[in-house]
Amino acid sequence: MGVRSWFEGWPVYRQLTGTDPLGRGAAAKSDGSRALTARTDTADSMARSVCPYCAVGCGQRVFVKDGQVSQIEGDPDSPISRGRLCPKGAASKSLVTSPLRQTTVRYRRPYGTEWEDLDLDTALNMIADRVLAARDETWEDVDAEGRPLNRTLGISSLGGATLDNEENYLIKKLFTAMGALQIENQARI
Amino acid sequence: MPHANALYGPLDPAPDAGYEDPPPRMGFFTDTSVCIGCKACEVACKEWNGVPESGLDLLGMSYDNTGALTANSWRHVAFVEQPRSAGWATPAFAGDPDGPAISPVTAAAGARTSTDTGTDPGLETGSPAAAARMSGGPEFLGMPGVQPPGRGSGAEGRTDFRWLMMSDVCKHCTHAACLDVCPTGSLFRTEFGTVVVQEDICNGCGYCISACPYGVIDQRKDDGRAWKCTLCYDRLGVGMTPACAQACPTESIQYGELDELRERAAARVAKLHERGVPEARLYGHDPNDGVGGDGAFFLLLDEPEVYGLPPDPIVTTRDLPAMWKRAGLAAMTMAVATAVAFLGRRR
Amino acid sequence: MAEAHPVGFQWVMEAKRRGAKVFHVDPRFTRTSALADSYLAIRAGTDIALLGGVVRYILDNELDFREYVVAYTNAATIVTEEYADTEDMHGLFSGFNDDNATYDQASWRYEGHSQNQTTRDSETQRETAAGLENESHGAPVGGETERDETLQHPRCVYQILKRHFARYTPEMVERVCGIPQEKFLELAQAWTENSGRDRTGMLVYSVGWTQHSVGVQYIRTGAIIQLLLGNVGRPGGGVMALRGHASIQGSTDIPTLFNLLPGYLPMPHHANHPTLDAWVDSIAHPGQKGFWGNARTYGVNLLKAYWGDAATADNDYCYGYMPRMTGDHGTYQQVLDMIDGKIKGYFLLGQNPAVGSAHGRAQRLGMANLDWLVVRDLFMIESATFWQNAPEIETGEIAPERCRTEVFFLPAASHVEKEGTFTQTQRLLQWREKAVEPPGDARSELWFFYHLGRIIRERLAASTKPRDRALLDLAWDYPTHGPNVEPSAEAVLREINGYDVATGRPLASFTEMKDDGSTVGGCWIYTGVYADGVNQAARRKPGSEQSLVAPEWGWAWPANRRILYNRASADPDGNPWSERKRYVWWDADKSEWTGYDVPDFEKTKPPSYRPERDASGVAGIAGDDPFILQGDGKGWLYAPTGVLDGPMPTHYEPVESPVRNPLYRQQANPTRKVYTHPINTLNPSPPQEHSQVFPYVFTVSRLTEHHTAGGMSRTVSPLAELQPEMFVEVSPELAALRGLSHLGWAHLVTSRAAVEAKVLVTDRVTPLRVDGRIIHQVWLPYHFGYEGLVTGDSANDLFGITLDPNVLIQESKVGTCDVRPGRRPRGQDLVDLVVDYRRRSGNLVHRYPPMVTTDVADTSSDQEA
Amino acid sequence: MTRGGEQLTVPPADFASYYGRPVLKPPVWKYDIAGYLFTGGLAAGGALIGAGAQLTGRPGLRMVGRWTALGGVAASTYLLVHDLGRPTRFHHMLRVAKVTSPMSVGTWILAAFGPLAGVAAVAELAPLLPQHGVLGLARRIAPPIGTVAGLAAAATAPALATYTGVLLADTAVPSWHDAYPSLPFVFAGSALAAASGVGLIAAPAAETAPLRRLALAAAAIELGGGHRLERQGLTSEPYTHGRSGRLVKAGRALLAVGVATALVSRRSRVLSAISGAALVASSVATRFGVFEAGRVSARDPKYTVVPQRERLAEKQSATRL
Repeated sequence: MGVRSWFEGWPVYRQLTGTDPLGRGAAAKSDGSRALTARTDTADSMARSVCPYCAVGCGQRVFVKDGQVSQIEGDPDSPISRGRLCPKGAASKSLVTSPLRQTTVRYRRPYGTEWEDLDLDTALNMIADRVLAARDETWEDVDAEGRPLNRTLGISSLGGATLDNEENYLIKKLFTAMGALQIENQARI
Repeated sequence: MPHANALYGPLDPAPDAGYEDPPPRMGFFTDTSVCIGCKACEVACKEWNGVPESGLDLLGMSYDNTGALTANSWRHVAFVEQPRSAGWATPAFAGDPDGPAISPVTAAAGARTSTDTGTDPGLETGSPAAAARMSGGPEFLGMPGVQPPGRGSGAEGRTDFRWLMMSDVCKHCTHAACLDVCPTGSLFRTEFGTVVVQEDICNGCGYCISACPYGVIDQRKDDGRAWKCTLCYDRLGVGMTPACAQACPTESIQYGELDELRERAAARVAKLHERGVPEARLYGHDPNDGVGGDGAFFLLLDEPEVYGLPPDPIVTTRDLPAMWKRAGLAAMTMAVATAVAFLGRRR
Repeated sequence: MAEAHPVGFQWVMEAKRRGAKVFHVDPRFTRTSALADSYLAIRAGTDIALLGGVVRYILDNELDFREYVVAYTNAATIVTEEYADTEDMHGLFSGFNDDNATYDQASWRYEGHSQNQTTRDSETQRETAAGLENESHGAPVGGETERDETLQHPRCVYQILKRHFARYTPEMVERVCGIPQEKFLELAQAWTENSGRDRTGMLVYSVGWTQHSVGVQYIRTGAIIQLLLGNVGRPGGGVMALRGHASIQGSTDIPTLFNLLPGYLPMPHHANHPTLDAWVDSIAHPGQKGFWGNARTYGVNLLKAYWGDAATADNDYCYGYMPRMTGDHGTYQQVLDMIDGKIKGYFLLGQNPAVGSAHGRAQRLGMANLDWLVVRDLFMIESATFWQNAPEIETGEIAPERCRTEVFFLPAASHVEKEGTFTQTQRLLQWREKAVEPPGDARSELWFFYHLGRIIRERLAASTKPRDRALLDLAWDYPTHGPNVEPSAEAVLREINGYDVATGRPLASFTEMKDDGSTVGGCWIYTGVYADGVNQAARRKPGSEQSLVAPEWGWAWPANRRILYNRASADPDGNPWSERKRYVWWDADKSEWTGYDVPDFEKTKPPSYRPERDASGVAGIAGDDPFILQGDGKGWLYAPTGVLDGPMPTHYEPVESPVRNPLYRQQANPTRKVYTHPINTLNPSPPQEHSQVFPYVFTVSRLTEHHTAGGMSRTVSPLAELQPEMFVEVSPELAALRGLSHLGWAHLVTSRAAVEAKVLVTDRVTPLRVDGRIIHQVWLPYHFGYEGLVTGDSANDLFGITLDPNVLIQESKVGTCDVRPGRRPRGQDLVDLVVDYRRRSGNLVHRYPPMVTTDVADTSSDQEA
Repeated sequence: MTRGGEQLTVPPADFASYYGRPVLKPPVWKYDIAGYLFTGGLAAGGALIGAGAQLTGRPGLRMVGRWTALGGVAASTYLLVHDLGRPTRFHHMLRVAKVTSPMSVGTWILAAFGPLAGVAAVAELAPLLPQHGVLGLARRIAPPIGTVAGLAAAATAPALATYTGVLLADTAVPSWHDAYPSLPFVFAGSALAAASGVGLIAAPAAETAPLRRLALAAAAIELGGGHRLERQGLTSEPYTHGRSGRLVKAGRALLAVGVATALVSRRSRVLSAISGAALVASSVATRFGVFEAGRVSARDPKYTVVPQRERLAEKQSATRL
């Protein structure tokens, strides 16, 4: 190491002594380029996933480095998509790493004009309180003819078309047990 | 010793750039006849290469809100609306109560829009007349209402229509002017025959930008360096397909060994001609063209300039020896003139 | 398809490469049109007229695949003589009841059937969106039918169909749809020529088709064509729905819908399903053929999955815990109830109704009138910030300091931060592996609902109230793991799949389910996804190493079948219709069905099998009845029951239309679901007066670059920049008429709202000649809202609320409007503008379009007059 | 034009381009580079004059020449570095030596010229040093070093003055590239004119006679070698029209004025100064005019598309024959 190796690393020296006198290729290649490799190749792990946008169900490979998603791209193994993605699917890494993503609970009190912070546990308990209160206030045991209703119409829910089957299953199961009937989904829309 | 065609003419660029026993030259064949304009290429490229946002303005250039290849858009999907036949059995709007085509007029409006691409020179505004001609076709005379009968822009109403889409990219020329003029060796030829800016080297001198005959490379403002498609050099190194080609849903962007792509492209053109698409033509495929053939070449359905491509690009360095000669002559003239001036009689 | 499902479109391009012809029908010329072989510009909302024209073309020219039609469809079945057609009744079928605008379906029944075996009247069916139950099976009907296989009987379905569609001539198609006859004939000819033994044609629709007041009948018409041409159950055929959300199929299979339980079991109705027996019998219809005969099994397994050990034969498996429907509890009814102050709390789970649902203003005003709202999303969406940034702030209709709604925003985990299955549009379940932990407070819905349930159960632990038993007895003991105490999705999937209670062995097929409480299964149609204790949805054998059917990639319900009713890919004797279209066939040597796919048939039931006279359930299905979930084993050209707006599709105009129905006096779907509520004003349509106040047709759809309400695209930089502004596409002709300029502003006005957009004048939009008039259409993307990197007015604000009667989906793909140059007014001026339009269109007092218009003759369009 | 609804007509064009936008990217070089074209030429001219004066015994003029060379090259270096997107990486220019890159060649020329010009100029300070001691030694050896350095700088000066012509021509910019036969001469002449101008202003009048001849020669070179600039077809247009055309014309006019005044000024300080100023201004105008013309030609797709179309048409008719 030292002056000599520095000099031998000098592209002009390489031009003069190597196969690339015009300095267009081999001689001009930088240390950075020599060290370059695809970050998918150096990922810590790769998860097989599915695109979260439309229902074509394109396969995705999610590459992770140091606990962060470093790349999401099409899964060539998928017989549905053969590794291809549309612009939305191709933007999945930007989706999950977007700086606009909310990562903390936000709370707006009644008549409030600003968001406030709230602890996740507190929020969950407050929601449980409100669910139980709404359920109690609006509970219907039986109809006018005495037939069972077992329900509350005081609680509504909408969503789920980008949720997992397992999640929808638990949502429906809990709400049904709770007597909440007004559970709806993008599939209605 | 440099190859006789080092500056111009057919050449295998990787050996010429000092690679002994390089892998086959890799490239893109972009078949615009199957492009659906989805822009997956633009996004996949940005995701892989970490390319920043390039402006949030509606440009009114059909569905093109990117505008051009820039340092912040290494793939650019062009959209051209034309009142011309797409080879329909029955024209797209046959029988509909249509007036004259508006495409030339809206294209002209689209010529004037701009957005801050975050790059320099980025997206320049343009000539409305040339824009109108792009959409109106060679018959466009600038006056809706006086069109030759039977063509779309006639006063009798448009019937034919087609929507051209094309994903543009760096051409990775055999004779890459950007590379040749680069004073730092930042731009270099890879072993795959592609042309890449080395971001650890580039000092933003800007010379490459003026040298590119395709208007591809450009400078990122907050960064100062020049950026363009690398043909995903990092991916190629580990045997992967470039991000855009991998994402492309319809195989409009095909990646592979250039020789094989050229054969595939020739077959595709023949097939399209057979199927009654006489306007299909290849662009940038010919090793004898002005840049020695492009590493990324295209199948087009209209004249290159309609897509924003130069019709007959010639690498500027073709004339470099002649230029140096002229400079030498001028330098000698200068020296002689000075000598004469001083050696002349004293006054 | 190229526009909204580009990656799916690769297969269309493959087909094109092999010579397939692609026809694209759309109100505007899209990216799909650009790649099609032929483009047909259509007036929005007239698809039944076009498809009906194709049906007539097939029948008139006897181009149907006769052998298939006779054997596999109900073409030969005789219908009772009580039936009367729209031909004779100005566009109504027999059995219409003016009082509640529904049909008594009795007169539509098959000959010899005493009555249709339905336990719910049509009104109840409409209120409970009963049509959705038919997604996995046909409507109830008896198995034995009278048939005339010569198809000559005047009351056989074939002849009824022929009469019904007789007036859908090419001239009429042109008159209604604005599609020139030569174009129509090009389509009809290509479609019929490319169907038969050797060839199949495929019909692909995007689910905009469902967003019409006759949405179900759109799809029915397509299905009729495909059945007539023998394109169902065969490779390269079918009716392909391109659904728009990653697991929207899954969320109807395992629904979060008010009227359904997992596996398309109906939510109990207070009057019709008082007991477990009544409930399962109403599904199984004793005596009916097919797999629904086992409804009791599916029901008991679900109840066992819900209430575990507490569910026993003695207590009817806790059936009594189930809440009961009394009518329409759908999302639009809920929103109106919110406005009326009837609803306390609202959960939004990855859903943005402020932008994505019809009548955005109603959505936002509803949310502003709640006690509390929980929004779980990746981003701060419009539905979370309505109290801050809604357009109603500017008009003064919402003021933060007067809005009491308490809002909880809980960040959600993204698709890479949790594991679980999505069910894509072809019923294929694919498991996603978790890549990383969710950031900060972000959690999965699995986490949220598991822990919400846990806390609620803890709170109620000491309760003695009967109402709380359902919660306390709930089987809610999922294993958890990790720092966030995340419940195991795989454990939930195992419960969905079902298992043997005694041994815990996962069930391999729903045929292993028992109705005695010895097995548990949360969603019978998904049984098999966890067969052998292996997560079959996680299978990822590369497509390149498998056949084209790729059976070892993921898992499709039911039983990993990739093409439903694929018995129809073989002829009645069990042989492939042709070598080219070989798919599933009877192997006589092995005495079993075999092929590239899992046969959608009992594996060893020979083609020659004929059921006993009174056989029911699965045993009632003959060896040549491919449609094993239909009561009669046949594909239905004619629906003797179950489709509330008629046994056959009929063209009705959209609820808001500038055109008097050229086909019948009946203007719009007479059975549509209407909400009369002060906020739900509707634009007048013929034969009402003042329809000319809203002279233009508008339609909305997607752009490739954005996703639905924009919550997952306008927030993502590389997408936002590609379509950065709200715009409206107008034809040059309308631009000239209304003084609009390219890249200038325009605003659109309906009786609900005015929204503004940048104008793109384009040759891709054309006026149409409809019934002698020029009709102008405009198109807008519905992706924009007031949050995110790029913002704009929401197109869905323009719509009113009118629903399809079968499934209660809103008509949000077509409406009428006025188009004006310039930006819309602001503040009170905006309110005034809309009010003024309402006044001018005569509905200041809320006049709703009449349900029935058969008494209004229109000489210009009524050919019966 | 943009009123879509009104069916306004669009004037016809004889060429098409994607939304009329440029095919090429216009140069991103700022006016730094136009300035450098001037200062680089000035430095080269100064070095030549310094050497000429040195060899012909004109110490005043020699000093002016040497200082002009140093001033010019210092300004050039500043402008070049300042124009870089990443100025701190200016030394990357010395990574490679590429004959295909006029900028690389220029860099090495500058790398040689700059220190030589610097040494030559600094040597002029020798008389200010004390007579004795270490500095006294320096005072004694400085002049001969300056002599060698000055002559060496002058040897590289013509290359410095003319390579910039290739620098501009070796681009895709239509008006620059097509001008490759002319630009080195225009720039050679302009360099001599500018340096002569400075000399006329700053040098003792008694020593300026060669400068008047040199100014005349400069004009001859610039106009003789560069007259084709206006005769290279469509891409001449920017040299004759618009702002760039006006600048080029102004350069020519100022050159004529400067030379004429120089020839008549004789020993008049005032006229010499006027002449010098005109010559310097001429050079500035010419450089900025040429620079601007290139930008104009790259920005308008006409200059890219039309000549290429013509070339293709010629090729086609040639193959048809």
